[in-house]
Amino acid sequence: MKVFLNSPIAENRLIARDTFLLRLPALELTSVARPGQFVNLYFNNPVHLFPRPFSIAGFEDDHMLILYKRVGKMTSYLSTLPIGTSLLLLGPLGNSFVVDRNYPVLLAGGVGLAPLAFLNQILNQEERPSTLILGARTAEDLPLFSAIGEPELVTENGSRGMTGNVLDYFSQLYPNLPKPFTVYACGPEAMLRAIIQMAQHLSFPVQVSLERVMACGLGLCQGCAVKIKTDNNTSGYKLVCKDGPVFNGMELSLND
Amino acid sequence: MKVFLNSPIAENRLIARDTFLLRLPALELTSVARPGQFVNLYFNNPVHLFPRPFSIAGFEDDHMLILYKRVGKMTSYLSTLPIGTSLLLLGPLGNSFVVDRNYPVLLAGGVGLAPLAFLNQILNQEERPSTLILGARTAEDLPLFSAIGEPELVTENGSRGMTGNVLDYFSQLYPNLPKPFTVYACGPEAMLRAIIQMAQHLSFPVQVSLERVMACGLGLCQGCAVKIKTDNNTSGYKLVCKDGPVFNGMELSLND
Amino acid sequence: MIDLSVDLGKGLVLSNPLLTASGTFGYGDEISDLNVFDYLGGLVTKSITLMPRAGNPPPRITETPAGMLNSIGLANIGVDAFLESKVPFYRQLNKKVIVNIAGSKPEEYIAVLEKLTTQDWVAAFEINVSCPNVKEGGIEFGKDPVVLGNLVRQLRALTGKFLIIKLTPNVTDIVSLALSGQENGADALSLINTVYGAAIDIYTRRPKIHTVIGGLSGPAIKPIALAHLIKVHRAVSLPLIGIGGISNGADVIEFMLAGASAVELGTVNFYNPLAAREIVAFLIKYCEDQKIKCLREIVGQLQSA
Amino acid sequence: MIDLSVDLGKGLVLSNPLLTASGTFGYGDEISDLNVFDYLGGLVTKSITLMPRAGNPPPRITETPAGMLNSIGLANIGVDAFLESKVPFYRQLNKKVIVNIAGSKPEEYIAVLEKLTTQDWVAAFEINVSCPNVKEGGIEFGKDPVVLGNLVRQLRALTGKFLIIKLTPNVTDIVSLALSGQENGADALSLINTVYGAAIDIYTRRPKIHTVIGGLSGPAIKPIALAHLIKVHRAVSLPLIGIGGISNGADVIEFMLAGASAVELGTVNFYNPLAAREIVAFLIKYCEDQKIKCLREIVGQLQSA
Ligand SMILES: Cc1cc2nc3c(=O)[nH]c(=O)nc-3n(C[C@H](O)[C@H](O)[C@H](O)COP(=O)(O)OP(=O)(O)OC[C@H]3O[C@@H](n4cnc5c(N)ncnc54)[C@H](O)[C@@H]3O)c2cc1C
Ligand SMILES: Cc1cc2nc3c(=O)[nH]c(=O)nc-3n(C[C@H](O)[C@H](O)[C@H](O)COP(=O)(O)OP(=O)(O)OC[C@H]3O[C@@H](n4cnc5c(N)ncnc54)[C@H](O)[C@@H]3O)c2cc1C
Ligand SMILES: Cc1cc2nc3c(=O)[nH]c(=O)nc-3n(C[C@H](O)[C@H](O)[C@H](O)COP(=O)(O)O)c2cc1C
Ligand SMILES: Cc1cc2nc3c(=O)[nH]c(=O)nc-3n(C[C@H](O)[C@H](O)[C@H](O)COP(=O)(O)O)c2cc1C
Ligand code: FES
Ligand code: FES
Repeated sequence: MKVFLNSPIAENRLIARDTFLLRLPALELTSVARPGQFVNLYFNNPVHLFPRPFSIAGFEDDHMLILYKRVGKMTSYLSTLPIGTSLLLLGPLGNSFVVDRNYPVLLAGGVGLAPLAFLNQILNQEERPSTLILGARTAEDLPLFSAIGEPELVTENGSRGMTGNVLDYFSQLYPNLPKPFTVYACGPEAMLRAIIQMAQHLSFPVQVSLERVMACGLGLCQGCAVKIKTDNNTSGYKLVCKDGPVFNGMELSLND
Repeated sequence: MKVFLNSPIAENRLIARDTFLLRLPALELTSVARPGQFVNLYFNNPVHLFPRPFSIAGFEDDHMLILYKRVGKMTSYLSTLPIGTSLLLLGPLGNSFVVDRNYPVLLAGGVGLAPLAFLNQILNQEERPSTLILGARTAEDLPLFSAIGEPELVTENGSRGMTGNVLDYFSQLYPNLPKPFTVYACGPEAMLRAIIQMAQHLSFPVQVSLERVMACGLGLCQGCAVKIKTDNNTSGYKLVCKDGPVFNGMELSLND
Repeated sequence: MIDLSVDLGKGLVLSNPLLTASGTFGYGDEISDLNVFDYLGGLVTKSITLMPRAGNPPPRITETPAGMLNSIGLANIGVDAFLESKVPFYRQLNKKVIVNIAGSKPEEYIAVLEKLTTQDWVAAFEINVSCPNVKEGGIEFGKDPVVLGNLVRQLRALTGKFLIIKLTPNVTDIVSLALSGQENGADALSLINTVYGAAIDIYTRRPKIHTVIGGLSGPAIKPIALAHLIKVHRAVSLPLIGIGGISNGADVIEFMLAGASAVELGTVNFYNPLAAREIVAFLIKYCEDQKIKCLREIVGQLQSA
Repeated sequence: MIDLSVDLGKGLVLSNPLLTASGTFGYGDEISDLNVFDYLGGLVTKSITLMPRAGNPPPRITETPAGMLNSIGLANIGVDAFLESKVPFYRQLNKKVIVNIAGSKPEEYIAVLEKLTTQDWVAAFEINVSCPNVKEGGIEFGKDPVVLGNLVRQLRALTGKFLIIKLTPNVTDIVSLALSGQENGADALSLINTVYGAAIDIYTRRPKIHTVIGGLSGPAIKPIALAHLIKVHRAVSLPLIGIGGISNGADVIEFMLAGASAVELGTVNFYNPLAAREIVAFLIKYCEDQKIKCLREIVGQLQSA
């Protein structure tokens, strides 16, 4: 059941370079939202029409968390809004991670942490051990906030945690990870492509959360298509907003 | 010489129903602007493109006054801007009242007071006696502010000053006005049409300040055309932004 | 009580003038939990083709100033799957359902129409003629009055149901196409479909949608839609359905004054899924303020300047 | 040092790609005190006709979402007064001056051209073919390839000066018109002129511009202009001048990637009279960031998706 909410901002705080944590009262979503799902924010801007989709990054005291990066017009605008400003949102939208019985390994690139933070929160609540690797370019880019506990950190310039990227760290941990494990990943598309390739070689299951420009977020426009593998050589597409944003890595054809 | 100014709002105050007085530092305009001229305010709004023209309502301590009424999108937006907000403006634009040696009678309908307030200010500085009649629907609609001195007031419902409209009051004063006089008028177009008609009958000079939707305010687009009387029956137009906004009442053909 | 109902003739009466525009509301069942149907006079399905279509490669959409571009490529499940999976939903809907049909050969339109014309829940067909006609060497059905006329005549012969022809604005003379639709038996015309447009990413130097040129929709095209509507209204006597950039109640009134008996809401469904509710409230208030008892009285009441 | 100059061929080199669009910058002398010329490659005059024209009755303009409608009606002082009063200004300007010519009979275009072709300060002519051709029963010169071709051929025969044909977007097939211009001797094509549009006041029920249907311009039409430009660029080899909704430097790059050798700034002159200055700054920064030495290298460099 999707709901529209007019939610006054409770917190809108810079937590890393260009990266903000938003807290919104969202009692109606607490019990229904699942990790991987997202919400649409409606800005009612007459030039930039599309609502903007953001993953649910977890819940704290009936408040929903959104972790967002300032990348363009609406996220810049959002970053200026003071506490109390009402935001119109619709959610929960999309599908969610399918948590199996394997050991969960969560790979987060930058602000891609958002859906995995929520997933990890649920795993923690269920007292299931997990490994969360969070990578960013530098220490200043690491979007750390209390709800995510103690992730393994990795930065490209080594300014915090291990030096390298999420995949490097994962490869290093790989031999010692409890088997069988399942990877849940979200981050830059190059990272997702790499982990899927690795999963194909080493035969472990991987679920990735994708981003695409969306016009509706509801399956109405067919705009957010992503190519999937088909048996014969025909084109097949799925909708990131409705069939996703979480996909089994094996079904995707991300190179085109 | 027109100048662009980025001017921080010094005051933006409700002075009558939906009517605001704006004070802007505008040293560069003080010495050059003449009564009747206007400025363009640029709102940089990507949906409502046109700049908005406002008459200069006078000067106080190197600050320019603008008297505006909240009638639509941009004036509503303007009315919400706090002190200190920078406004981009261009001016002075257009022509001005041509003050002759006749006794000056100033007729102002509502916010049409703006250019006449400035004119009266100049007349006062020159210590020339004048009569300023200001009319509005009710007492709450009268845009009174200190710089205009003591106008004769008239309201349609009689809640302040005489009961009736500006023309009623003018007709009543007419026999006792010093002759010859010249009328300078600004207000609703019906009022302007009426005073022009009266001027034709009674043969006194009248100058009116007109408003038209403007795209440029600079004579570039030819959008602000107003019909003028021509000898033969051909169409003739003048531009309110460049040939006006002040016109000799006799040259206008306001009915179409 | 204000009467918002509109009459498109031949028995097609809508409880209010608001329809959804094809391709902007899916099949209708996607957001059935948002209760928007209460505020709609009916819905138009996405374009249905004979065979399922995967659609164009991504990217398929991008924002433009006060508008958007799309190149969905008529992605749809095909008429057979449509009949198999969607009928129960439409049957229980209690709203007029208009099925939009597309094809690249007259035979395709005909085959889809034949499969659907016997369905009692179908209130009308809307024919999307903005698809390249493979038989005529690529020119769209909607761009040549003769090609369009042939198609309309064939469809007319096959169905007694209400037949709407949806016109494209990308033509020199929309009136010739409107007249062709009228002369060949259409019951109503709807207009406009999207306007050709493009957008480029200046850093990657690539087009923002894969097909380079796509269809522009949204508030940006509202004046274009109104101009076409006014021209067509002057020239034909058929009921018209206005489409293009409608965002709010004032826009609906504008289209009705210009000659539209009903309107379709398109891109607005994306940025304001509750638009219909707000529009209905505005229409009632407008009628009250203007002392109008039946909204349909205003259709075509544009005065001269 | 970044080289912003562009070459339109036949010796027409502009110091940067920015021209003013006809009808949006008056004759050029209106705002000579604002120092915008420093940032322009040249200017295009408002359309000049044989006889003075008063223009259409007001209202002539209105805002639309991210755009505007106009129905100025080619108000201008006529070629004789133009020659009498404006020449001294153009002579001292030290910028390329392109005179835009309009008419409703070929003879009118010819007469204006003949009066101006001997003027040394005229860098080029831009022919506005969006006027109804009274001889051909009202259809615009710019809508029929044969009518357009005849006009271009006659003008070509009369002038050695650079000849630009300005295309209208209100046609089914802009490429056929572009080709007609090319085959009949044009030196360049500029596009687009305004798109037909309308707007209605829902309270007075009157059109917001007197002629009911006017020309839509501004950011709203930018995607439309780009689509036409891309189509024409694929089909012709002439240099192209891009017009339509350009607001900022990024827009200029978009048009150049799509195939424009130069661009015209139109409606933006109204809402941002300092646009040219900001655009030049952006162009330089873009070239620096992208390691481009000569801006003109990017013309037509749109990649496939
Ligand atoms: C399912 C989903 C979940 C997401 N979750 C998060 C999140 O938790 N945190 C976060 O910071 N970002 C998230 N994003 C990305 C976020 O939606 C975009 O960064 C945001 O829409 C950019 O808006 P803008 O106006 O600031 O950028 P713009 O100025 O519009 O453009 C900047 C960039 O953002 C991309 N973008 C623009 N509009 C959209 C759109 N509607 N959908 C996707 N990308 C777009 C463009 O491709 C462009 O490269 C998510 C995207 C999706 C699809
Ligand atoms: C020379 C001149 C001097 C003016 N001086 C004053 C003044 O001193 N004080 C004052 O309150 N108003 C003045 N006006 C009118 C003022 O410009 C409009 O009220 C204002 O532009 C409305 O903007 P908006 O966005 O709030 O209204 P909108 O939402 O755009 O429309 C509301 C109404 O304002 C009118 N309007 C819209 N745009 C313009 C425009 N560019 N020019 C003229 N009218 C427009 C429309 O016809 C409409 O009826 C003047 C107008 C002119 C031409
Ligand atoms: C994403 C999208 C998909 C569309 N798909 C179709 C379609 O399948 N068939 C059709 O006839 N029109 C289609 N259209 C056109 C719309 O029905 C409508 O004519 C157009 O968008 C103009 O209306 P608007 O500005 O209100 O969106 C589509 C439009 C959009 C934006
Ligand atoms: C107010 C106005 C007047 C115009 N007058 C002319 C004209 O006289 N001749 C002409 O060829 N184009 C004329 N145009 C069209 C512009 O030159 C330009 O092609 C069009 O506005 C699109 O560009 P823009 O979106 O940047 O404004 C006019 C446009 C406007 C807005
Ligand atoms: S964003 Fe519209 S279908 Fe996915
Ligand atoms: S507003 Fe442009 S000429 Fe007057």
